[in-house]
Amino acid sequence: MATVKLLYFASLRDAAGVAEETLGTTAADLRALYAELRERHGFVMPLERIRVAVDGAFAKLDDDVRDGSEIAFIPPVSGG
Amino acid sequence: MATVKLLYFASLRDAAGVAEETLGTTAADLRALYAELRERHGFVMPLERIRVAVDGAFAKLDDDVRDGSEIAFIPPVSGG
Amino acid sequence: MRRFWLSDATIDATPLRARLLDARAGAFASFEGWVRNHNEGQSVDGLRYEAYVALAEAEGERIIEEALRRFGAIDAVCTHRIGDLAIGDMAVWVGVSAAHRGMAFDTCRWILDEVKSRVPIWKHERYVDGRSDWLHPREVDPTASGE
Amino acid sequence: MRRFWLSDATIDATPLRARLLDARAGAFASFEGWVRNHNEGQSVDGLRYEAYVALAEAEGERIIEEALRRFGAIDAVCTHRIGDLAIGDMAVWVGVSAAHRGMAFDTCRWILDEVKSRVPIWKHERYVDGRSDWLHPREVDPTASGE
Repeated sequence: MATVKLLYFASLRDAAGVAEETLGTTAADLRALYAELRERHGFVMPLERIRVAVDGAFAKLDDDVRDGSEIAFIPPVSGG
Repeated sequence: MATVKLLYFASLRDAAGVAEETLGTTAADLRALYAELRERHGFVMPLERIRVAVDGAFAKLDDDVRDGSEIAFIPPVSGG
Repeated sequence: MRRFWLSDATIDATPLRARLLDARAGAFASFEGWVRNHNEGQSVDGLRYEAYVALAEAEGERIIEEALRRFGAIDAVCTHRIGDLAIGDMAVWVGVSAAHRGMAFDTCRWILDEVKSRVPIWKHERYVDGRSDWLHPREVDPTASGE
Repeated sequence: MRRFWLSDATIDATPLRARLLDARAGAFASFEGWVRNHNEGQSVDGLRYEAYVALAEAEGERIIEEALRRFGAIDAVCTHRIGDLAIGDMAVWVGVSAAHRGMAFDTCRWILDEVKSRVPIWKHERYVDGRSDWLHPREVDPTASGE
């Protein structure tokens, strides 16, 4: 069981209804964690369109969910 | 016999020693006129590197020398 | 000195350009993204940019360092707005100084393309008809997409 | 209103950019040529630009009209200095507003390349060692040559 802080942006924040939350999870990796969050918040954004960052740096979906980390699932960006 | 006004720029002006002059010429076309001016002023710039303008518009070296026209032989440009 | 940052107030290009003045530079290319009154066939009323600030600024710095190394330009700066913007407001500014013009243009364009595709900033458009939406582009096409 | 002209005094980009503001424009690309302190391995002290003014201004207008037609940008302006310039002075300014960034960059670069190759303006460089020379480039290579 890992306790993580989740950050939500743009349409994911609107769907979650919060900008951040702290959550206990048994997800094996970040991919599984996103699947869990899709259930929890009804996210429609498919995993293929998502990037992930851990503690302020881009990470891989295969990475473990580290206890105490800050995780952001990043929907397609539209700056510029 | 045509009387023309000649304008000189950049290295051609330095070589001619004047910015403009009026000249009587029997040259058949602008190409021949340039040959005449190379003799007259010792221009070293070969014809292949020269463009020509007549009365403020680019012209062709095959064009006739029109009486009363204003002619500029234009060495390679270097603006920008 | 940092070369990329997010700005929550109007961008003033004058001091940014001044930072890039350099006696070795023969070329300066700059780009501004402006909020335009339409996008993909819809009339736009205004928009909001939101960012994951810490990651956006780190990624922006990386892009500029990479660009300077790749193209050999002298220096570059980029800043991107966050918050509410009206039609005509500047959303992003990129400036590049270089010895030659090819380098300046290539670097400027590359930085802009990378910022658009990699930096976690999101645009929320408000339309004239009252609707509004987050933009999550399907795919970034650097030759065709708008600013 | 003319879109290309020669200027015998310092170029101020601010009013030129302001002319191009347009609610339909999402992109603004601009380029400045600066006098740099070296050229082709020689230390440059300063320079002078001379032009065949009437033909240069007519040809410059033609280039901008052609560019707008070719790339579909909204508007463009270019001005080029004549007279004496010091290191760091602006020699040329090109600005383009367009719906999208690709158009803005392409138009800006094309105008600059055409001005360099077609407009009767000549550069007379003074070198630190006291010599000076007219520049009559052998061949214009838009990807490699300096400003």
